[in-house]
Amino acid sequence: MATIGALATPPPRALRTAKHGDTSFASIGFLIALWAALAFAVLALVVLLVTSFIDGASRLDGALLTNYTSQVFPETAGARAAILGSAWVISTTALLAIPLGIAAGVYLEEFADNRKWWNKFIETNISNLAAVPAIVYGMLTAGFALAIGMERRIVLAGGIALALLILPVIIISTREALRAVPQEIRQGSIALGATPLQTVWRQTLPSAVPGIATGSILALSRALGEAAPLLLLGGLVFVTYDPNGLFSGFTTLPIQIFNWAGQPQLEFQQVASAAIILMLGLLLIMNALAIFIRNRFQNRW
Amino acid sequence: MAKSSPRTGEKIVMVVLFGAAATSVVVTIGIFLALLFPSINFFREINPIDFLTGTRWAPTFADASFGVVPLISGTFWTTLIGLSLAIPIGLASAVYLSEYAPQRIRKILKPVLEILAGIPSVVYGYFALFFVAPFILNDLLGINVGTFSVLSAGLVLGIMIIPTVASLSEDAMSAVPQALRQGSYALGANKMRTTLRVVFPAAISGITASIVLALSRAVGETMIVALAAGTRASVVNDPTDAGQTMTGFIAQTATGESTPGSLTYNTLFAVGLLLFLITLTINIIAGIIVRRIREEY
Amino acid sequence: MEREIPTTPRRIMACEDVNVYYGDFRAVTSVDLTFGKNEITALIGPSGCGKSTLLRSLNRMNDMVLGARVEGSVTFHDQEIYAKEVDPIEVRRRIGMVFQKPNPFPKSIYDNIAYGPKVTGMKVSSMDDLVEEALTRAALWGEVKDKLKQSAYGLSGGQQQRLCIARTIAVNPEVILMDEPCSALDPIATSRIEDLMVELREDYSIIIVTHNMQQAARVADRTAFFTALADEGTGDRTGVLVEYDKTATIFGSPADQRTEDYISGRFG
Amino acid sequence: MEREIPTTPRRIMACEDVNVYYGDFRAVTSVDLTFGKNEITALIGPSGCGKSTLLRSLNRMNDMVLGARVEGSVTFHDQEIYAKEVDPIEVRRRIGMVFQKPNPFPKSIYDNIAYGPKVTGMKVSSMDDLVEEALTRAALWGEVKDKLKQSAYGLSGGQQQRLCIARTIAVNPEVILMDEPCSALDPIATSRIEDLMVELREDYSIIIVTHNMQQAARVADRTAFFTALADEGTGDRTGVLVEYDKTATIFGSPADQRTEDYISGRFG
Amino acid sequence: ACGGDADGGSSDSGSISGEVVSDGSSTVQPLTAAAGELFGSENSGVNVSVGTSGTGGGFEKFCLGETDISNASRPIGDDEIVICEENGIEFTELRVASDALSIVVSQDNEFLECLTTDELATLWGPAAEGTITSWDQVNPEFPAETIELYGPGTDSGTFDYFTDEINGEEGASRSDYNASEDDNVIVQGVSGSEFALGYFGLSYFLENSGSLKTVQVDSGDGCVEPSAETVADDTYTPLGRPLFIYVKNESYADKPQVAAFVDYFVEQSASIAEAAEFIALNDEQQGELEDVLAGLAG
Ligand SMILES: Nc1ncnc2c1ncn2[C@@H]1O[C@H](COP(=O)(O)OP(=O)(O)OP(=O)(O)O)[C@@H](O)[C@H]1O
Ligand SMILES: Nc1ncnc2c1ncn2[C@@H]1O[C@H](COP(=O)(O)OP(=O)(O)OP(=O)(O)O)[C@@H](O)[C@H]1O
Ligand SMILES: [Mg+2]
Ligand SMILES: [Mg+2]
Ligand SMILES: O=P([O-])([O-])[O-]
Repeated sequence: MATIGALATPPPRALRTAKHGDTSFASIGFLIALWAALAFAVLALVVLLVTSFIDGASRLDGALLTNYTSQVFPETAGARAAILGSAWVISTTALLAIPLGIAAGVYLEEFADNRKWWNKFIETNISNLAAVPAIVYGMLTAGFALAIGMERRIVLAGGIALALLILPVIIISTREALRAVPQEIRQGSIALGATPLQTVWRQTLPSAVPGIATGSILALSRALGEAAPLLLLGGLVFVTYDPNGLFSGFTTLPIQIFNWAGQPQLEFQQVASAAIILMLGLLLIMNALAIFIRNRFQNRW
Repeated sequence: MAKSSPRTGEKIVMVVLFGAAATSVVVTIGIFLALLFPSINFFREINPIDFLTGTRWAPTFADASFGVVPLISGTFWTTLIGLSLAIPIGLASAVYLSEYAPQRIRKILKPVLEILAGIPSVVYGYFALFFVAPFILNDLLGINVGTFSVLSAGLVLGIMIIPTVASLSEDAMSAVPQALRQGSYALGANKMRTTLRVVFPAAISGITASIVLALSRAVGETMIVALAAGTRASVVNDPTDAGQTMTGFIAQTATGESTPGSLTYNTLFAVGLLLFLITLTINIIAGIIVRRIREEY
Repeated sequence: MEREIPTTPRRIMACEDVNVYYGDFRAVTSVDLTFGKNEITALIGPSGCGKSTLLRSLNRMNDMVLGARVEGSVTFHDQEIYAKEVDPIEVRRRIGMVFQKPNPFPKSIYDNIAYGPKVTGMKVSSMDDLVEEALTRAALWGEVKDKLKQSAYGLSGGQQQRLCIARTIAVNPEVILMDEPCSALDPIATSRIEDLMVELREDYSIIIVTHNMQQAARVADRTAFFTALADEGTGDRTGVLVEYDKTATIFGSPADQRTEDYISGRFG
Repeated sequence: MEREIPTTPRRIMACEDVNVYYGDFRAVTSVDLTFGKNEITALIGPSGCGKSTLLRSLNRMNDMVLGARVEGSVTFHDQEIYAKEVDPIEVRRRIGMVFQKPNPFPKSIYDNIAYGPKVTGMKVSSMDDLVEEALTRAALWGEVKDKLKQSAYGLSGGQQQRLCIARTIAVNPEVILMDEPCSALDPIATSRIEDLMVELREDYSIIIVTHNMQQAARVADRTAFFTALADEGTGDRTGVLVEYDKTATIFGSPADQRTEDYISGRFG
Repeated sequence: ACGGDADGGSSDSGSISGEVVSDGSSTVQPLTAAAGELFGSENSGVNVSVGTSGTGGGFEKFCLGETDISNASRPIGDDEIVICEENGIEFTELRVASDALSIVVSQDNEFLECLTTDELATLWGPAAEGTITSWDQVNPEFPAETIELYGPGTDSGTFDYFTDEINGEEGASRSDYNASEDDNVIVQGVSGSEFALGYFGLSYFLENSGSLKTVQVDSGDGCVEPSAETVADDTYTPLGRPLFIYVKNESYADKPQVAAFVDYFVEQSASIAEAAEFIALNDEQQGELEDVLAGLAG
């Protein structure tokens, strides 16, 4: 029992020791290991970007944007139909998923009594949906289209598949953004005689908009890059016309890339790489936009 | 926000909002039914036991055989390899970003890492096929792999899910109250020990959740494995061999012949159902584990 | 205290046998209290004795707290505020509340004030006039009149708290509840708010929770002292009212030993 | 206070012309203070006057705060703790700290105590004995001896705070800094902690920040009163030491008018 | 399958406009795509879409009435004809080009110059599965190295044709090879290893002759190289094969854009084959084709 007592009045001892400090061998080694891990990840990104760029730079031209794909002239084949197709599908996805996701997020975060089993069930369900493989959403949509007799390879079907895919992501990021709004703001509004709905509509939701926007943009950029669910819908590969509506056939950038890269001619490999660069560019822009919104409009509570 | 007595208009809005949330349940049921009906037809013809235990997968050949073990082994290996890369790299990155990086660097690096998660998987697939397999594995590391191998697909899959692990784990560690770190420093612990013994254990439920999500991503990823793992559906014993995953089979077969009602079509959905049930099981078990860990402290 | 205070308060609100529960846990037990019109009533007591809980049950803010439940009678102008037909929205408009941490909305100063009148659908002939009047009453007009369109977050803590008071005044309530409104403020800001409370007493009835006994002594007409006792049933600690009287009496010659111990700093 | 207190403290730590900055903002200006061995020294003053800031600079916890910078001299056994060759980790081990909000680790009670000895590489013959002794000294052993393996989060607030004190004792420091250790606790838990502090004074030197003047009066041997003044250079409010003396003197016959105003509740 | 502007008018070159929907063989896809493109350059109002479900997948859609034209690298099967009949789909078969189903190996391969059809059957037959894993099992002169095989998937007409001709039964094949509908996957796989072998249409070889080489095939009359000439003179047997499009008669009759497209396809078959790097029909075959078309139009 004297362990502490005996030491309680030690002779004044120098404060200098190196053994336990942040400069010990183990600490430095640990830090180096952390750096190495991060460097690996960043390096992988850089290598990926650089190799894509090297392969495709020669075909980064106007024709890539304005021409349709061509079987006869692969050297001037373009991604026009794919770009427009991606635009159509992503817009459809956004229109379907964002309002629905925000509404669901608002309900769960602001109104649901999470002691009720059905709300708990919905919550668990959403977190499980977030982990469902993308390709399964393609199968769901294919099955659904079959059941109602809808054509599978149209813009609407693609939009539905991708919207279902990103719905959980949007719900979850909406909830996070709402959760970051301090309780005091809600209380302040309620105490002034605002209804809960007014409080959400005029205070909580506006404050959460940057967070929701960030989450939605990132989710859409994921949808933009998805090919697997669309393949399940029998995505068209050779489209030489502009999609012109929800029931129009379409192709998208990732599918076009997948198709080009599968063709024998070297010119197709090049245009595939150029389209990859185009897509990475789009993706970087969307990410940058999301980060910009996150940093610029982040509320300092 | 529980009770309140909203006006009629508000009640309608509330019902609409609830409906939106309930959509997710409809989607789940939809997935389940969409997968179930063709699967039932499949299992009318194929004995489920043979399906789950058979080691020859040749559903579309004249001498057809429906043992799904080869596909499961392909998925197992790509997932295992992917996670073995992503977990250490992801966690170490998360620790650095949350505990060591100056605010400014963190603000730059975290989104940079997240870009990795957003790169289309088609792009990753070609990266594995044209760069990782020939240059990194064969030339640089001297590991003899063919053009297609579960190793190259798994590694690139791992790169793709690094940010899933890193980002969510970083969130979990950043959420550990500063008070705990201060408590540790005030006892004379250095930064490494504080990180490893206080922050890391305190964030363990969030970290587990991030790993589970990464695991689901890996199991469900399609284009990388479809492009880079190969399409030979044999049981994989050696990761330098080619192999086929469940998702790879679905993608390959669905792009071709998949007329509703045919046995091939039903086979697709049976594999899809299996895939769905596997990810669901992983998540439910993980949910229980995460809750258990959290309750303990 | 040069002010005349009637022996019994001119009742504007009252609690009768009020119990507040969080789930199964009873946080406040059997409180009877009558609040006087145009008076400042202070609720004091050690941490966790249920002051905030009781205060929130006076304007049904507890409705927003998951699992919270109020039993007993709370009346406002002799109307039961928990009656079925009563609209809690209306209750909250007429019984305003100011919080511990200043919580302006992330909007301009002007919009902070205009928010309440807008959402409650008040008929306002001139919003500008209303904003000016609320800010003037909250002794803030002079300091902010040139920057009404600027974000409320640019104000100091004390100014923010006065803005919150102004915002509450703007919907024209009769009672203002305040939960430790100065605990996040420095002494100078605190004394400005105290002066303001005394002014506002002319038109409003104020109920304030405070940890700071000096503050209660300085501003309150009446003081209620609460403490936490072991609940007879469950053994959990629950808040009870120990003593309620004119402030001078509570601080000068309290009837209960526990009050005296608390006041004199022997505990708490 | 029946205790003999020497006129000048037997110095264990001292500040000389200490200024603490957060970036460009000077939070504490030119403080000179000598802390006595086996004494309890209280730091009091209104909110924001830099008490916590000063306390954190006594064991280099400020190193962890972004932008914080200490100028001047802080000594421990006459060694400059901010000297280049000094290991801040060792400083913190020997000058322990207890925080406002109890912050046990999410581990078992046992592991909470064992953590410090383990990470500082103390040579311990029997960890069990050490845990028992630390808990005994923190007056917690009796209450927890049967649930050492259970999570510390199951303890009440007051028990958690005593656990944090036990945890600090376990690494065998000489000085214990406490920043409002009771402000999150109820009166009964508070009085247990106060009793504990008085016991611990036999073996340790204690420096405590408190908002509660009664607490300072009850437990401290010496009291330093701080306030916040406008900085001559920038006009920002900065913390200064107004008066430092035996507690009896500070509360009985303060030399400075501001001290008296504060003590008597006229401000703050 | 595409709800484009089916009835929108076009401004240039006559009045035809609308959709031509085709699907089916991935081997034939470049040919039909090239035809569509050349045709489209003169008839900008017509959208020709070309899917790649494989020959079998294409026929299934065709016989359900979903497409106007089905591309095929083998003749339609009897069971498929039955389904078409059940659904009331009448069609016409048009042989539009020829192909040499080519056996390919890597440029690095030094031991495979020629394979007999028997050796191919040993290599690819169902019995080979799991047993024939080393080259010396095919021919003792070959090295004892592990075999790596690539080939089209089971939806493919190429697969059907190959298995029918080599293994004697359509669909009978070992299954432990890398199967892909994406022929470039086969190119990648085969060129990556000196002990790999694969098969697909000649055009894929011609595009990748830098990394691949063909293996001659001996069906009893000596080793023959796959090429335009050996196909045209019918010496590359049994793997020289016709490529088809199947036209739905109703579409040809009712949709002017389909009729115009098919007419164009037949008239210009030589230049289309050239543009897409396929083997054009010889004169006799071209004559037959025009006769069949005349029958359809008549
Ligand atoms: N939302 C809640 N859910 C469950 N228990 C609560 C909740 N809010 C408060 N309590 C409990 O009710 C009791 C009274 O809390 P309350 O906040 O009313 O005390 P208080 O007197 O205002 O204390 P303080 O002076 O610290 O603000 C406490 O035991 C507290 O833990
Ligand atoms: N991390 C920080 N960064 C910048 N400024 C800070 C930081 N911590 C404290 N300050 C500022 O330094 C001044 C002194 O703060 P400090 O917390 O030391 O006061 P205190 O006397 O402990 O107050 P309280 O009684 O409220 O705890 C305040 O103006 C505060 O805003
Ligand atoms: Mg309170
Ligand atoms: Mg402080
Ligand atoms: O795609 P196929 O031509 O092989 O059917």
